[in-house]
Amino acid sequence: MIKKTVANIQEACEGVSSSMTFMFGGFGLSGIPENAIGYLSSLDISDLTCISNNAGVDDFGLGLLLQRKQIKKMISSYVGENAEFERQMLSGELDVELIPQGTLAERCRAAQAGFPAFYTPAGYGTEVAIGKEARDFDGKMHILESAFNADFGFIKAWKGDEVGNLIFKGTARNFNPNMCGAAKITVVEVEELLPAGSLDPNQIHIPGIFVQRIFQGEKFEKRIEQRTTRPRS
Amino acid sequence: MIKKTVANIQEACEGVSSSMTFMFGGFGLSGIPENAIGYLSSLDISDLTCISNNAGVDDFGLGLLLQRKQIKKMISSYVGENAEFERQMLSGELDVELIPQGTLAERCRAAQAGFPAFYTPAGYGTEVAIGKEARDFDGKMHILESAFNADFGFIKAWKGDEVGNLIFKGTARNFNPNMCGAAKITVVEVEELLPAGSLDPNQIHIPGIFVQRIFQGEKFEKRIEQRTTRPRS
Amino acid sequence: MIGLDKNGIAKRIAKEVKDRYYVNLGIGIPTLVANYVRNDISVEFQSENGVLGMGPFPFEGEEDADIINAGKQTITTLDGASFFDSALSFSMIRGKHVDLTILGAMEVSQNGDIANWKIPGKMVKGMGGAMDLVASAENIIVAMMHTNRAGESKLLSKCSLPITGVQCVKKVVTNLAVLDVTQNGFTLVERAPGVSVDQIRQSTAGELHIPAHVPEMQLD
Amino acid sequence: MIGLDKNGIAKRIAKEVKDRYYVNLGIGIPTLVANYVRNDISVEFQSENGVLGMGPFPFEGEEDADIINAGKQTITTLDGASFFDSALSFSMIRGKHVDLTILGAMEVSQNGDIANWKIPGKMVKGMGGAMDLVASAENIIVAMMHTNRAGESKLLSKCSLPITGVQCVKKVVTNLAVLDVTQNGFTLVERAPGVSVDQIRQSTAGELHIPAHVPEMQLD
Repeated sequence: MIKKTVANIQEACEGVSSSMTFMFGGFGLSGIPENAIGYLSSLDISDLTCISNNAGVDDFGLGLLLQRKQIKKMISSYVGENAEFERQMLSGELDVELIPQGTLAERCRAAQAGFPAFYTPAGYGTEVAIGKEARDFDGKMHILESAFNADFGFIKAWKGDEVGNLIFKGTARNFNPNMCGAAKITVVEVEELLPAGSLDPNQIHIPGIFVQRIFQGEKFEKRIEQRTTRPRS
Repeated sequence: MIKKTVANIQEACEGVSSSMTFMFGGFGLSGIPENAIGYLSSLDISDLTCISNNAGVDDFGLGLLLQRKQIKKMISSYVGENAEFERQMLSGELDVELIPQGTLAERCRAAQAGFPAFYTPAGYGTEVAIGKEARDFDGKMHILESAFNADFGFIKAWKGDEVGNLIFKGTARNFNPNMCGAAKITVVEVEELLPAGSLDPNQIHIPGIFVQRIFQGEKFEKRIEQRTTRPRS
Repeated sequence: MIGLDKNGIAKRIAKEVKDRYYVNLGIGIPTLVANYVRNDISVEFQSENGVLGMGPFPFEGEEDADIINAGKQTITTLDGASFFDSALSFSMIRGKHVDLTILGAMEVSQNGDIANWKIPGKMVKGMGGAMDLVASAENIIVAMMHTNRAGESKLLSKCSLPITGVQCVKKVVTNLAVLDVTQNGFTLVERAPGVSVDQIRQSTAGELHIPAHVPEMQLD
Repeated sequence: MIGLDKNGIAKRIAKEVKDRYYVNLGIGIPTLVANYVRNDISVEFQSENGVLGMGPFPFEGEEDADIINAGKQTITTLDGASFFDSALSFSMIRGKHVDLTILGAMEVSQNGDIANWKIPGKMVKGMGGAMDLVASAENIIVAMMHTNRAGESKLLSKCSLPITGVQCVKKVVTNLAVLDVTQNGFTLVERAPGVSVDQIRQSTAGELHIPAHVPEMQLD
């Protein structure tokens, strides 16, 4: 078996530097690699391009990197709920590329799976299609989208084993599996790190071959963005 | 909840007719929809186009449809181990389209996911590429392959629930999940059919939305093609 | 404000949800639709962040940060639910496995274009999953107020804002009316209770086809 | 037959398997390679039908029809193994996550083309996963006999059979020799024990570059 465990977050992030492209799993604040984001925000690196469905909130998630102005460009599908983000974007400090959420997921999957490009109907006829090849298939227009090309992917999983096999929980799964193996180096933080053989081979969401480094996260705050409840009646 | 259970194989196959295109899950004889194949071989339908990685053996799997000359065309990646197949192919009775295995899987997945076409490097420069668009991405040549268009998909799963959620077992998984939702109607036979709520929502391989009909198979022979063992020492 | 409130719009749209539909609900008014769907039919709600079979909000104290909907709200799941990754979620959407999409809009044009993701220079939240949804869904209903806060019509001959998708909207339900998008532009189908055809005409900037008889909405 | 037998070829190829490699083994001689990999290194075997972390054949009576390799043989799995669908399996292959591919061939040409799926009019078994593997793998070793049953060279200037992939083979290990595919055509790297450079030259139809010194293979 090929072990992927690293001792700590420092070792997990070895090799990161300014001007790199990073992918971050997560939807809103759910399933984000909190430990990696916290550590990266403590490093003296900047001019980062970040691929992430959302941009966190002012004081959590990618908001931490935005506050420290480490991000040069964001590639996301939805960036509401972050005032500092909006300020940097409108002032021109931050370059923002907004793309459809399904296209974002598939550009990750294409990178993981070795497809250079794919045709999707999403965004045809909109700003998103500008400069992209458009093509008719069976009477419906599609645009050509390309695979992402990232240096590091930062992933949050629920359980993982020492060979890098991963299981995600609930909707914290989201983009995380699609980003595994999509960057040159995939770094995974898990809530529970187990010995090889602990996980049912039939129930693994992402096989370890897509993972280069795995470690047990020190602390997961798992902040809730919109706490909605119903009364007990 | 939207229930997909049907009473029996007759109801599961309602609507099949001659000249249709069928998809069959399975790799070799592992994970093939035995009950559906057996039933289809008893029907008076022919001129079928069958998409399946393999063509069964002479007296099992798709070999049963071949024996009865119900198949007009096979789309597969590997068709060894079947003498009747070879005879029909070499005599010209059977039209055979051989395609790379990864391309076969992805043409299913493209149909499932609503992608009309994709670029893959597999087959570039070979017979497989004849008549297909070739294109350079980052210095590497790719060919354009299209999504399958099938009428029925016949799937074998291990466990399923009444809303169509599926779990596969071991390497009997293979093409089965990729074919779910790839045809107009997806028919699933399971070894164990359970009430909704019996399966962990976090551990479902294929959500029921990709399934139209599900039933408990009457009998699974699960024949082994190459029984290889080692001595107990 | 005349006509329906947000819950009224949701209530009317709920009547469009048929037995055995898989439904994707957008943020805002569409989310409310789930509250009004008849309980004698079978419906499953999909959320593009990766869940099928969504249930109501959790009881206080039972919120799980790992179980949310696309609006980032804590939710629960029902028997038969499943979780999946974003790529598979959009396979459901792009592959036309979802039967009905209900979403909000800033503008809809008479040919079915929709704008709901960006106000240049002012508000740029992003399209989220909306562009994928409108590009692929065969059955799209827009839920919105008929006019904006300045009183201007949101049903236009042509969208003034950057669009989210072309010729995709089939039906619009507003506080004033139900309208189909047809070859004649908007066709008035129903009036909200107490709203006149004239009021609807005055609030609609796009081409509006008005049949001889326009019934009032039945909400119950 | 001179030179190595099939197990000898497998034994030599096993030396190319490095620590922390994910390896895909084709049917035939390549399957035998697993038996000779050093046990002080970490290696995982992938089979394209959907398993990573393959172990040895099962004990008699423990065969499971649902756990097979790409050769349809019953197998076992080791700790840390995983099962997955065919699309994800080829994501591993096409996405270059597999480090080494070892497969058999009918012919290899001096520019690295490979033919191993079809003899027109005679034998048409299909390419299986071979076309995907050779199109994407960066490290491909071919395991085969140097000549066919008629004694004709299988190392050619140009393949006579329909090819499986273009300019993809990097190394060939036969019963006679180890050869690299370089800009000079085949470059002789090692001789099998007891085989002369002359014998190799006579059995090689494609362009063959022979360095001044050609060492004998070390098999142990």
